[in-house]
Amino acid sequence: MAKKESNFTNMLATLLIVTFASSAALGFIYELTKKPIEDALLYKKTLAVQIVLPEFNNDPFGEAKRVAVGKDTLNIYPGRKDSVLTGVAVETSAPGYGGDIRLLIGFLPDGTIREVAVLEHKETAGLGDKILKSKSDFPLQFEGKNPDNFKLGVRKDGAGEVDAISASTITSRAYCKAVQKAYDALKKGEIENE
Amino acid sequence: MNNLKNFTKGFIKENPVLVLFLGLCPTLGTSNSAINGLSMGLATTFVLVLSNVVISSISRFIPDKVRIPSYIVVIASFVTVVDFMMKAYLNTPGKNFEPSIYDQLGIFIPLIVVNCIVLGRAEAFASKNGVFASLIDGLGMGLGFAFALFMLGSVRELLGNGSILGFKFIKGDGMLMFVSPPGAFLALGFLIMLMRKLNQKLAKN
Amino acid sequence: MNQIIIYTIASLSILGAVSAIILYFVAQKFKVYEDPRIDEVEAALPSANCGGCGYAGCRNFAEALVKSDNFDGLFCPVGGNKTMEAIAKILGREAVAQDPLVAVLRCNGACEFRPKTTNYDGATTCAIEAALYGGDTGCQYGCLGHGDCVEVCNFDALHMDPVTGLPVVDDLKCTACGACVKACPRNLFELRKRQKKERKIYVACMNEDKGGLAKKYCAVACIGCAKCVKVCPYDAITMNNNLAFIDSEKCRLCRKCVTECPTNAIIEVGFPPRKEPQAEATVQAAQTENTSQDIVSAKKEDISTNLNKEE
Amino acid sequence: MDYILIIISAVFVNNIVMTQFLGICPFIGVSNKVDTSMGMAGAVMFVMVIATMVTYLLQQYILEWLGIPFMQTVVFILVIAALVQLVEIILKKVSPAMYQALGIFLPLITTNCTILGVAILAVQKEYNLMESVVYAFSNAAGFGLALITFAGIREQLDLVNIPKSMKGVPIAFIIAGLLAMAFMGFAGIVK
Amino acid sequence: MNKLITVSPSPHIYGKDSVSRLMYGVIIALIPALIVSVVMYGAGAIIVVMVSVASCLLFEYLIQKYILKSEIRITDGSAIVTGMLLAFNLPSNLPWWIIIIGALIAIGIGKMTFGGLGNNPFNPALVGRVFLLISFPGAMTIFPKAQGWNTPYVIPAGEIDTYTGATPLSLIKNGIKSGKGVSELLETSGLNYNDLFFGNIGGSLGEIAAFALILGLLFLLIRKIITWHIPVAVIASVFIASGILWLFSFEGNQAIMNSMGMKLPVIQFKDAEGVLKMFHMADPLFHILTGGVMLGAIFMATDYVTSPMTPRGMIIYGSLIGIITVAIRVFGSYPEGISFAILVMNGFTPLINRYVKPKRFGKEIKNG
Amino acid sequence: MRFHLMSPAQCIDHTGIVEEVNEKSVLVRFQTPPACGSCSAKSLCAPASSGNKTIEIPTETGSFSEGETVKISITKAMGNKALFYGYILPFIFVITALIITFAAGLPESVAGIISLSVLIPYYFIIYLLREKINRMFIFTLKKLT
Amino acid sequence: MLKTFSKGGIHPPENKLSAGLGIETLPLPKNVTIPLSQHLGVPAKPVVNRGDEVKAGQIIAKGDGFVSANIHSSVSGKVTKIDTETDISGYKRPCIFIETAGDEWLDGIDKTDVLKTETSLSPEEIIAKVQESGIVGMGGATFPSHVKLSVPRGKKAEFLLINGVECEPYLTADHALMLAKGEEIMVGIRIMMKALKVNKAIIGIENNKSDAIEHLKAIAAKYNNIEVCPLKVKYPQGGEKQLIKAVLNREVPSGGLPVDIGAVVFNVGTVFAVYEAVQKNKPLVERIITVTGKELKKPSNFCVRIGTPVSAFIEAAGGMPENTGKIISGGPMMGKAVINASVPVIKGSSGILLLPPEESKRKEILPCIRCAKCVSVCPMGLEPYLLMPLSQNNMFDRLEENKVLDCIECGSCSFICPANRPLLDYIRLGKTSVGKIIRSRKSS
Ligand SMILES: Cc1cc2nc3c(=O)[nH]c(=O)nc-3n(C[C@H](O)[C@H](O)[C@H](O)COP(=O)(O)O)c2cc1C
Ligand SMILES: Cc1cc2nc3c(=O)[nH]c(=O)nc-3n(C[C@H](O)[C@H](O)[C@H](O)COP(=O)(O)O)c2cc1C
Ligand SMILES: Cc1cc2nc3c(=O)[nH]c(=O)nc-3n(C[C@H](O)[C@H](O)[C@H](O)COP(=O)(O)O)c2cc1C
Ligand SMILES: Cc1cc2nc3c(=O)[nH]c(=O)nc-3n(C[C@H](O)[C@H](O)[C@H](O)CO)c2cc1C
Ligand code: SF4
Ligand code: SF4
Ligand code: SF4
Ligand code: SF4
Ligand code: FES
Repeated sequence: MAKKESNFTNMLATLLIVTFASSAALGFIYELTKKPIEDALLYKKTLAVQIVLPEFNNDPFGEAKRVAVGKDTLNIYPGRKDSVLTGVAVETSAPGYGGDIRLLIGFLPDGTIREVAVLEHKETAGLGDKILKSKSDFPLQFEGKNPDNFKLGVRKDGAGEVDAISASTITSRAYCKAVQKAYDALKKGEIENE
Repeated sequence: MNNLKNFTKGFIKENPVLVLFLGLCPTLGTSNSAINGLSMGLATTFVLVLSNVVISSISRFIPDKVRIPSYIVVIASFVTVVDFMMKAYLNTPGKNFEPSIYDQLGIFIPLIVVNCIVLGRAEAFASKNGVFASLIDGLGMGLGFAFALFMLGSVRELLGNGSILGFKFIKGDGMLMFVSPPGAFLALGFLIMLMRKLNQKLAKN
Repeated sequence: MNQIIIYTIASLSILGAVSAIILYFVAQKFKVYEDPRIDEVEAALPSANCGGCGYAGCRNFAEALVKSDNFDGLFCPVGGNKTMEAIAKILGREAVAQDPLVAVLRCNGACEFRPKTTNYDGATTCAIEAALYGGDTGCQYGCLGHGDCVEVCNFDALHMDPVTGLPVVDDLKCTACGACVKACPRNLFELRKRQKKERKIYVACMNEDKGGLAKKYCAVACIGCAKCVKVCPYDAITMNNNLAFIDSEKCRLCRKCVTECPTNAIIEVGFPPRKEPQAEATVQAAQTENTSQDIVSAKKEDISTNLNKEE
Repeated sequence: MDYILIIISAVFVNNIVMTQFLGICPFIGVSNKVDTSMGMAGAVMFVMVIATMVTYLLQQYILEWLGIPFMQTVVFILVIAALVQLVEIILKKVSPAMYQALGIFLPLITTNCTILGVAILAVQKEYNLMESVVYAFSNAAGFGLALITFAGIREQLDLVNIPKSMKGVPIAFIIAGLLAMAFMGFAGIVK
Repeated sequence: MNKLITVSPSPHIYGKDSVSRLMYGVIIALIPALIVSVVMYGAGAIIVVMVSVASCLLFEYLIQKYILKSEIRITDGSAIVTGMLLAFNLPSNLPWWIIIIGALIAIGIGKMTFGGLGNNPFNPALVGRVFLLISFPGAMTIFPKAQGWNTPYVIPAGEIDTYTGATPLSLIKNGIKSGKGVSELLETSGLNYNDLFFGNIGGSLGEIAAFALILGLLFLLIRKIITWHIPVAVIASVFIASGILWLFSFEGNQAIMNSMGMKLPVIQFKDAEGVLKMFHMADPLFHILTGGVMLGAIFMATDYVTSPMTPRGMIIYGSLIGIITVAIRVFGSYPEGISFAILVMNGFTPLINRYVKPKRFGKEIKNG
Repeated sequence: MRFHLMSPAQCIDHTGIVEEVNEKSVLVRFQTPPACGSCSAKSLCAPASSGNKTIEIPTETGSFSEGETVKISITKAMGNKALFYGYILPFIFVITALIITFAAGLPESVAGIISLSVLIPYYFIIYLLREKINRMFIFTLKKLT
Repeated sequence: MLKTFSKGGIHPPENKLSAGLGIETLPLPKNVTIPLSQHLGVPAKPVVNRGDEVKAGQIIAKGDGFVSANIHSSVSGKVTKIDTETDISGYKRPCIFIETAGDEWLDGIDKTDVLKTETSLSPEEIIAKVQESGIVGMGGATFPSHVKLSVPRGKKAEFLLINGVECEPYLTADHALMLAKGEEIMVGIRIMMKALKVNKAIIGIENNKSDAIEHLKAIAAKYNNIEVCPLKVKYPQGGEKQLIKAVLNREVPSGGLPVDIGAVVFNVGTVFAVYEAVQKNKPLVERIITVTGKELKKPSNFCVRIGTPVSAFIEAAGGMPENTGKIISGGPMMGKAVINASVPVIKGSSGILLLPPEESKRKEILPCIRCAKCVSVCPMGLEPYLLMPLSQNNMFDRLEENKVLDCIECGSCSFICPANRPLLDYIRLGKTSVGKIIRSRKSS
């Protein structure tokens, strides 16, 4: 078959057919993938909470609480298993070297730090990014500690028992500060078993 | 034979990135690690193959003047499909909250539409050749693209992070410059130079 | 059907229609239509982008070829007749065959024949030296040896011979693009018709001085004695300003002039060694005088035999 | 103030070419001459802003309204392609001589990925219309800055002997890399 | 006649300057600063300079010989200058292998990819330095305290705090980030202008002593190796730019207030008091004496190859370097910005050369 | 057509081929610049590529014939002027309109549409002034062969 | 503060070995070879034939065209042949060969040293006389002087500048002339002022010739409107544009002529030649020339006949030193290296300089390090570092844009370049090519 001539009707018709076909296909595939996409998004949202908290089967977001600490207001997500409080995740932040460091901290009901997840940071790669577990052991210092008897401050500053990342005192300070804030919020939030 | 040639030429002799300099934006933007480069390459290959197939089968019916817009619609649809797929299945963040592959590739997924390779192949090859040949061509070119991205990604990951595909070869960080934007340009520059030398050698023999 | 799908289809179809209308007008207003043959012609061209055809690049030449009705004045020296035939086929026209040409250097003033009279110590380009000085030998016509020509040759066909200090044309690679002809400030290159088996006979000298003067500074200069003119049975040789010139159209490669020339200013390339005793003397002379030239001719013999085999 | 931050960010800190890797093709391809680079930058500025405005309006008031934001890619690319053509038609119709002068003056202006990329990014960043326009404008300015600087360096390098194997594209990438490295100094100026 | 006379175009006589003479001149000018750094940092300084110079020479040699296959020109001194200046921009305890990488980048990428001396658009030593800074921020931002011969090259594990200290600039920057005022910071750290001038501070090994660098400047000017335009433009613009900002800062206002007996704030604008309290800044003298301003202005911004060719161009170039430096120092995340500023302006040098032409002799007459 | 003894450095040239010769003008089609000619991606140089444009150039002398290669030049100043009226000025108008409508507190959809539609009168005015504008641009045609 | 020009310039070592020495007259040469092109423009046409007997001062070739000049026999004797002969550059040029016999001068030529101060000729007659006498610029450019004396219509000369700068190292010919012929020069200036209809003449002399400055100042006191202007030593102050800038603080426009700003510049040698032509009826057949060189036994200033072979007076100056690497006609900055010592002296030769081999070789060319020294010394405000590669790469439009044609070929840039780059070599090439292009553009 020879090439179609480029007259107006031909062009219009072709384009209409092409667009019709592809839009139909797209709409169809959209319907197909809608569910997985939503699942993925939900997973992404809850992943951090899942990591930092012990097992839970409630909807921590549904039970979120906002607590004011100083000038800031922090979000607290309690995790419960069969209505028993297993842990509390606190979203917190403090200004580091390159910008705000946002952490999600999982506390056990007794206030012990279980896990810390870095949600977002802008620290220098190679220096401040050692707050990531994949980059250094710095964050491990906090696990299993209870801020009640573990002084959240940089040892070098004489302010506490945390060994700073070398050459990243500011980041380390900010990290400690954020954790402290989260702990304060936790205390203030007074989340109890239901 | 011919098909085989069509398939292999995309790797070295007519590598879209390293020799023809097509699709440079995604190459630079998504090659900070081997896995990202590879994913982007495969996503592009997917679009390339399917759009090549579709276009080669419909090109006879399309008047010349609306050729390009029709191709664009076809390509854009496949891109959107890839987007859906990746959003659904490659959107899991890593254990340490490394962004998911989908997030890392970011803007470059929709930009596959304007990747010169895709439209270029549609125009230059698929619209003139049969379905099977177009498929082979798309596959070859796409894999060539993926190959280049993977190479670049590996080089950058190795130099910048001391690892390839996440497997650590050296302790600690590498030269972080290579995983930051300037490193992309530098690494690609040298890679192209090496490719040029290689091709010259090949041509001599 | 799902509402989303309907919206999708509707919006995209409308968009399709709108684009169709816009593009229709574009098509109407912009009668841009690139002849697909241009691509084909371009593909047939050697894509050396050397400018030998007189156009800025191969594509421009392809456009000109497609656009014009005949091939008058359009010729790709690099691709030669074969290419032109291929193009003629694409365009459905008659190719006008042109004789293939090759560049020859009309100077044989190697260091040994043409002793230096001064040391030139300026910027090493022929153009600059020629603009200010007559050269570092007494000959104001001969090669200056800085290789401006080598520089411009896109085809790697020219090399400086370190022994003679003269550029050597590689016949196989030379495409007769003419770049060297333009570049040489002394006009030493001539594009000659390629003759049988890459053989050629030419006067390798441009010296227009009177015999004595010419000979004084260069042992192999053409002294304008006109013996060759007399001996040539085909009237191929002309004499102008004390300088002989062999017309490659007329020359039948009989080699009579070569032996006649008292200064060996006429060069023969690509011939088997002579057998007649009287000719031997010249060959010997050439051998003793100019070994490197011999190497060159020997190489050229190889080349021409190879060529023959290929054909 | 926000606008100023957007501008500084797009021009210096997150330059579209040097850190976002958009528009590399024209960056490598058209940046041989400073004059043409300037022309190109001017034209891109217009096209980018207009395209961003149109796509913004489409996205916010049609796609969102219909509940089909996922059609973004398809719709944007078509609209941008058509828009660029439309501008050309209008220019030609309105003043042929001017159109012709432009044609001689400018290299090919194409719908490269910058235009689409900026349109999509503006939507992704959830800017409002004004911010989107400022964003588009400053990205075009950043593009122009990179292009012109780069053209200057390349014009200078045209006059010296760089190693043969580096000539052309490889050296262009090295320069781009070093330029990008220099621009990393601006990091942090906009948090 | 066996001895042929020579002919060549005019001129027939030449000046006595040569490339190597100029380069060795720069090397001599660098010696005072080198001495100060050895006095302050001991063996570490020597090791770093030696490793850097040696590897620059080596890489230049290897690349010329095996990759470019060109003439070997390492004796022209430019690689030595690059090596010394690279070393001058590094902490005196940088591990040797990082220095070698830096030299490789400086010579390999910064210089030789473009074909070598004279072709590179960017300052090679700075290319090397910035590459290292971004690639190894940890090692590159730990500066030993100046303790003379007692400064160890390899810092014993666990004793980092005894042997290292912040540079004045990062001290100020980090201090301000944690909300302290400049005078308080200077007081607690015991810094004074004498230290800044004579090099008793932490920092890259060549940048610490302003007086040694100024000696170098005088030498360069007397030997006519450089002209005054670039150093003066850079230093003056740093002074002016930081001075203007300082006037708007808490410290600047306080200083004026103290000297004139006025009330805060001197410069009035909306919510001035509140903003001012948040905006702390060191004074302009501090800014020109600390960090790499002197080193950069005198030795690195003046690099012939990468700086503009006309006096007016040089002044534009120098002033912009100063302004960018201050902008990065005050607003950016790096405590020091002169390296970046010089590199950025290197990028603009061709444009400056293109548009800032020397004043031609004679106006052009329009014909017809 | 007018000759000007301007230095070529201030000009921008293109080679083209005469496509049609009319009474008062010739139609010239640009050739793809040689740089693009050898580029493997030329045919795909994006959808809106204006790679080969045909332009009509008024000439008084009818000394051109079809198929001839010619050089078209304009001055850089002219190129800049075209750029200004074609792209920069309308751009400024759109931005200004946007700022004004925003400042006037219109909802952004309306503001956007209004400021986009500023282009309509702008181009209309240019259209009305086209004679004058056309006179601003002088092309020089020179035979190459 | 002494006056000087404001932009660029260099200070090469002066080496004025023959300064302060008087002028010696050489014995007549046995043969002379008189080239037919001793001026810009087309060669003159011979008006004698082989075998003709000629007298000194007799016209032997007539100027042919606008910027051409007459040529006179410098000796009496027989024309042996009219043929081509290699000139100083090695190209063959037409020459007239004369074998000397006696020293007979054409009638009407006054070859005494008596000063003749008054002239009755009208400006037109003066110019005609200058033209007839074959006078060309003795400052080096050999531009026919009658053309410069005829101010184009619509322009007006205000100042006559006399170039006694002699900024070239080594050369002392003008210096010697000023010391020996001060009065004659003043008369010559008056004649030229009359021809040009100007009221003011200024003699520019560099400060390293203080004796000449004093001497001429003393004489000038006797004349109205003639002034001596001492100048700071700086090369290339002798370039006419620089001289005008230094003395008058006016800039000759780019592409313009000195008359455009009301100035006309002549070399002192030219002035003396005009004096002799007008007052003594003596055409230009001899000139003052410096023979110098560090190895030379007796650097001197000679008065020689045009056409004398260079070797003759190198002999007179003590013979060619054993180690001579280069023979330069003119000064070391602008002079031309000659191919051998048998070439003849022409009207424009102001000196012969012999350089030892070590000084005659150029040094290895290194890459440009962009030190901007060439930019800073260029008296014309050009950028030699840029012009050279533009010329190498045939970028003619950019050469033109960057004003390559303004280059006065002073060589300051090549002199100063630490990388030993042959800047001027390539700039000259670029100038030639651009000049051709512009001419073809104008003619089309
Ligand atoms: C390029 C660069 C990046 C830096 N990044 C960080 C960082 O991410 N986190 C941090 O705390 N300090 C950072 N710093 C600050 C310095 O390392 C600073 O000296 C240090 O934080 C304070 O010194 P100290 O840790 O020895 O007390 C950076 C400095 C530079 C020059
Ligand atoms: C074509 C041409 C025309 C000239 N016409 C005049 C003229 O009319 N008046 C004049 O004073 N000089 C004229 N000159 C002379 C120059 O201005 C200048 O004096 C001469 O070239 C020698 O100067 P120099 O030795 O500084 O290079 C002319 C030169 C040329 C090349
Ligand atoms: C760089 C340069 C240096 C010159 N130096 C002298 C000089 O020292 N003395 C001189 O008389 N002319 C010198 N000239 C020539 C003058 O420019 C000018 O041609 C001459 O003074 C005009 O006079 P004339 O026509 O009588 O020769 C020089 C020219 C140039 C370009
Ligand atoms: C005054 C002067 C300053 C220089 N500064 C530098 C410099 O900052 N960095 C560098 O690598 N080389 C420097 N050099 C050496 C040389 O110019 C440099 O290696 C070239 O940039 C290499 O092409 C300098 C040379 C001179 C004469
Ligand atoms: S042939 Fe001509 S261009 Fe080639 S080296 Fe000889 S003189 Fe130079
Ligand atoms: S030798 Fe001359 S004609 Fe032959 S290819 Fe080379 S440049 Fe062209
Ligand atoms: S003087 Fe020489 S090295 Fe310096 S800029 Fe000029 S050409 Fe280059
Ligand atoms: S020779 Fe020309 S470019 Fe060089 S300094 Fe003199 S006037 Fe300037
Ligand atoms: S411009 Fe981005 S891929 Fe070409």
